[in-house]
Amino acid sequence: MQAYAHRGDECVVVARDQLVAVATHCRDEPSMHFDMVVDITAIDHLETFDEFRFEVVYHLYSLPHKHRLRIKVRLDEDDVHVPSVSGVWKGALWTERETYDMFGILFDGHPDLRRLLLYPEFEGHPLRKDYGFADIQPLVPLTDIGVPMSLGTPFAGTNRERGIAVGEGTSAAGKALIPQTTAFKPDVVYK
Amino acid sequence: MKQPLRPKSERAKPFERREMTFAEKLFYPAIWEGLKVTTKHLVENIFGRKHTVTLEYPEVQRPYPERFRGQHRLMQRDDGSPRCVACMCCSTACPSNCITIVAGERPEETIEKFPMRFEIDLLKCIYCGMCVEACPCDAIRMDSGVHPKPTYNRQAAIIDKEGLLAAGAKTIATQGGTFGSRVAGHLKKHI
Amino acid sequence: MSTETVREYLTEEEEDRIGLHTQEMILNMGPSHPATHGTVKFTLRLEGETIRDLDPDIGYLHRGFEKMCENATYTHAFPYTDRLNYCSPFINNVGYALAVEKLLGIEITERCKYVRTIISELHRISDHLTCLAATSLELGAFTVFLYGVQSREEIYVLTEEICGARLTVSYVRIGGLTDDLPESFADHWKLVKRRLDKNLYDIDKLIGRNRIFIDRMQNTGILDTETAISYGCTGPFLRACGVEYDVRDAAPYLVYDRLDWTMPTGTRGDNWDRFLIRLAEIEQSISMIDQCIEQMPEGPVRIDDWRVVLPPKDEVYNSIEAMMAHFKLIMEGLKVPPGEVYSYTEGANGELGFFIVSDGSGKPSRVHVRPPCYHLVAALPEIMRGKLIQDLVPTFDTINMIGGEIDR
Amino acid sequence: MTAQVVEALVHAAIKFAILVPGFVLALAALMSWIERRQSAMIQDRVGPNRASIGGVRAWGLFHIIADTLKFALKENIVPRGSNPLLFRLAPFMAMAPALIVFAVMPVGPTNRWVVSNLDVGILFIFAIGSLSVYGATIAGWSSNNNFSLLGALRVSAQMISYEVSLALNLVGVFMVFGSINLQTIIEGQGALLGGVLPKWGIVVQPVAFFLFLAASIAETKRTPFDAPEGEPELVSGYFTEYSGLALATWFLTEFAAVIMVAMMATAVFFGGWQIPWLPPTPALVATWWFQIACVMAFFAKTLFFVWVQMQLRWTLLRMRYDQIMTMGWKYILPISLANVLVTGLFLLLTR
Repeated sequence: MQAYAHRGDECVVVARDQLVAVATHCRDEPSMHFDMVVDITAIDHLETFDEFRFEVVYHLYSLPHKHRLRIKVRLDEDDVHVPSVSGVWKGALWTERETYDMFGILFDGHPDLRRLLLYPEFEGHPLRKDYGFADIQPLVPLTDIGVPMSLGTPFAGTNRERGIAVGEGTSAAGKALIPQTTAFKPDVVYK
Repeated sequence: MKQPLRPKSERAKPFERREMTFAEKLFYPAIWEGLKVTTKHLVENIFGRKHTVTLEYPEVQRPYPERFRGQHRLMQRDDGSPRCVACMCCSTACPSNCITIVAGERPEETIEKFPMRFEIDLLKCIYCGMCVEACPCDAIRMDSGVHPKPTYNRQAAIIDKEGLLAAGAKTIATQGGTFGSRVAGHLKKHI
Repeated sequence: MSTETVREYLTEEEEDRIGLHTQEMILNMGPSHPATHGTVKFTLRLEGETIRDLDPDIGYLHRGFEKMCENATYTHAFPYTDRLNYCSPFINNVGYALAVEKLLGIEITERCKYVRTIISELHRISDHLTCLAATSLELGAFTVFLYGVQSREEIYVLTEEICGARLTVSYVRIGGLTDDLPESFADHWKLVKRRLDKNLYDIDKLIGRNRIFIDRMQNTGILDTETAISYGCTGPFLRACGVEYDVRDAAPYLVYDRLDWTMPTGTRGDNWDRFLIRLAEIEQSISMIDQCIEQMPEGPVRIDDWRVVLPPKDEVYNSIEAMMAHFKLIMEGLKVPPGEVYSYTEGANGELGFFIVSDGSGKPSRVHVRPPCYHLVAALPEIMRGKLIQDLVPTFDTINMIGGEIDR
Repeated sequence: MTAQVVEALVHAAIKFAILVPGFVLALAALMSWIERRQSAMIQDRVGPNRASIGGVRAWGLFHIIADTLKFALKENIVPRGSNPLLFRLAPFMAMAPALIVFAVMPVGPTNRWVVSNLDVGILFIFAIGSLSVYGATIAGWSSNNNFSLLGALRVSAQMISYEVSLALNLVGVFMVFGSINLQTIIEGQGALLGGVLPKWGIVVQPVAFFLFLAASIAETKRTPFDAPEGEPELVSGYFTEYSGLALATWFLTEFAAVIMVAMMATAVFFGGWQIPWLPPTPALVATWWFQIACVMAFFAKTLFFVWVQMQLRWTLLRMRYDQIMTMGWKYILPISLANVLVTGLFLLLTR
């Protein structure tokens, strides 16, 4: 666990297996009382760091205490699973879906992990750094209209998803070509 | 979780929800009030068009304000050649990459570069005004007061150097770092 | 007349018992449907007129805002932010600029703060008017809609006078604005205000105490406070639930702490509360703009730092230092120190957040926007389950989903 | 005998042919223009005024011709999976009853001015008018569209519910005038109450008039009772899938219904062809100019009610479907029953 602050935003990096415990604690501890997950997103650090690739970022806000916290979980490129916090805050339902859609990060325990903004046939995950700016998607064949959705089952759990392309197109050579940039120095580092 | 903790604010002012009075519950008084408003508008618009806000467009046109970002124009030097020195600032600053410049060389002159081609694709242009902001020699402006007009084909939406220059005019902006140039600070950007 | 429309549907055993067998109907509302202004698809599972389940399918206006920002300089993102919430582009401009400025650690000038507040509030009025007008339109009151958008039109004309465009404003820059407010602003604003007053009076006469309208709005679209907070709902939606939360009040930015304003809150969290809150906020915004115009100091609207803002034009024309700064800024983009920042402002629908990660180059490494109505639409299935299909219309309208913002 | 029947039929046919295309359909076409211009004026717009013949715009009146042409030239699409026969038949099933009801409407003082002066006049209107609901329901069902189906369900429920209230509202009037023949009712309204006030239906039955207005607007499915075609949720309800002239037929049906409601209100509550304070003595009725004046009065009143309905349409908003039903069954129906009771008591006591 690592904690720092930058420009007044406090940030905590937690281990993946402790995420739900930390989240529940943040919500239930009266002195913290983070009753709202403002946002969940991810960062692809393909160009910057070698030791991990993705960071899943949770922004929490406490309405009564008016304070904010950022929680980060670091993930390696070939194991993009993270436990879902949708059981802790319902706001995570869609934001996690979107993060999955955009980065291909799998949220274990999410009740309805489908693509949100993109269509189910979309190949790849566009906000990954190895997805090119001008990449073109294959044409989706026209599906017959009039195929009824299966009655009885809720919308969750439709197996319309394709396999997830993990780490496709990344290579050591590609990393070496990326120019070195100055490292990020937080304002405060909590020990 | 179920703590009745709520943020408190000095500013907050809950408003009272007025229950419907008996007269309001009868529908008709409120309908009568509404009919009075619409009938007033109807009568006053038929006899004198008191409230009418619609402009009958091609015949009546609203004047554009001074800052209106309309179609581009290229400003001219005293001899009628473009002020542009093909520095590529505008095409770099353009978020939609709609400006194409091909620079030419003028070896005998003090100003060495000039645009051989200067084309703006109005279909790509988003009229954000960043090219004007980026121009270091007051060569491109968007103050022509002409809004983009529809065309029958895509080629016609690309205006070339001649078209841009034809809309342009001479500018009084001095340039070149002559002695006492700091005094020229009072010169306005617009003529 | 019954006001409570919650109806529990029968289980299969109960259907068997009373010998009544019904079949569910799948109804695809959207993507091109009169109620889904913006483009969104609702897949409804209906039992008669009752909604059993609802799946909002968003993304029809997805244009890759975040990916585009990663491939553009910091300044290039302003036209993109215009198109986020197209009812209030100024607020998006301001929100994004504040985020980058927070990352840069710079302080903007006083006058710029006031101008930004004015334009934010101006477009908050415009956004709220759009929402109110659209709500009435969807309930069949076309006249009210047109009175509402008449006033909005006036605001657009004023916007055009400020920045040269009606909708795609691109007015704010990092470290300031493209230009100061025009001199005629205060006078023009008075005209807009008069028109607004007149139209709001007419609207109030038409629907304010009309029982048909009140019946449609009251006790529909209720979400209880705990669930609303859990979903991350903010803005008028949360305030209608009685939660006193407004970013302008909880974490004042710009000059909101120097202005005298109140935060209207509701009690029940239904559509009627949201409608009234928006009306009350229009009034508050009008008073805020008036106060800002009074308090506004003279001075520059851009900071004096050529590493962040473009130098003045005559300097560029005539001095080599300014010319070089100009070229550096245009060609390489604004250099932002590495770091990450989450900045939040009060958009018209709630907390508008920008999460920006910089790697020190001229282009942001990651820009993420937290659109306020995203979380509200996420809560829509929860609100609408077990309600009538016709209640979906005003609920969806008072949520005020903006396609450009939610789909990014 | 047969010759008389044939002659009566021919007479009726000629009158009907004059009344319906000459007045109803012409007014319905005009209403498409009135509705748009009136709404434009209410809403501070200008409205359609561009269609011109030889540079003459005539306040946009030529839009009627332009619209008709446009509708006629559009393709009549029959959606896949629909029942083509019923789909094509439905608009006419709705339109025919809406036009037939005009046959019993007396527009002038003598029998010359009514196509068929039936003794059961007003019952005929209800009996035939309520057949319109089949057209709408079949249209919605045969379209193979869920929106249309929902609209059809709503329209059938709503029209059948308000039929009852509509009829009950008029019962009070029948009791006062002692007849259900429209001509008799109108003649009864020629008297003066206390020598000053015309004994119009609205004077003797004010409650019934306001309820009648609400119920009859519900019958025509216009705002605030237009949940069956509620645009935001059901697109256009039962006629979502129609296009071209079939769609125009639906509009025509709606406008014919509006005119019918206006005529009913005129005949039953506003004295029909009676000119106020000018009692129709037999000598006067015999003169042609008085008859013409009466007909003009009738049409003027009808136009006024058409205008009122238009104005209401652009003032009000839409009720929710369950609220419409609640209003019909729990409010309008009991109040009209009470109205009948009170009227009966009053008549009993004063007689």
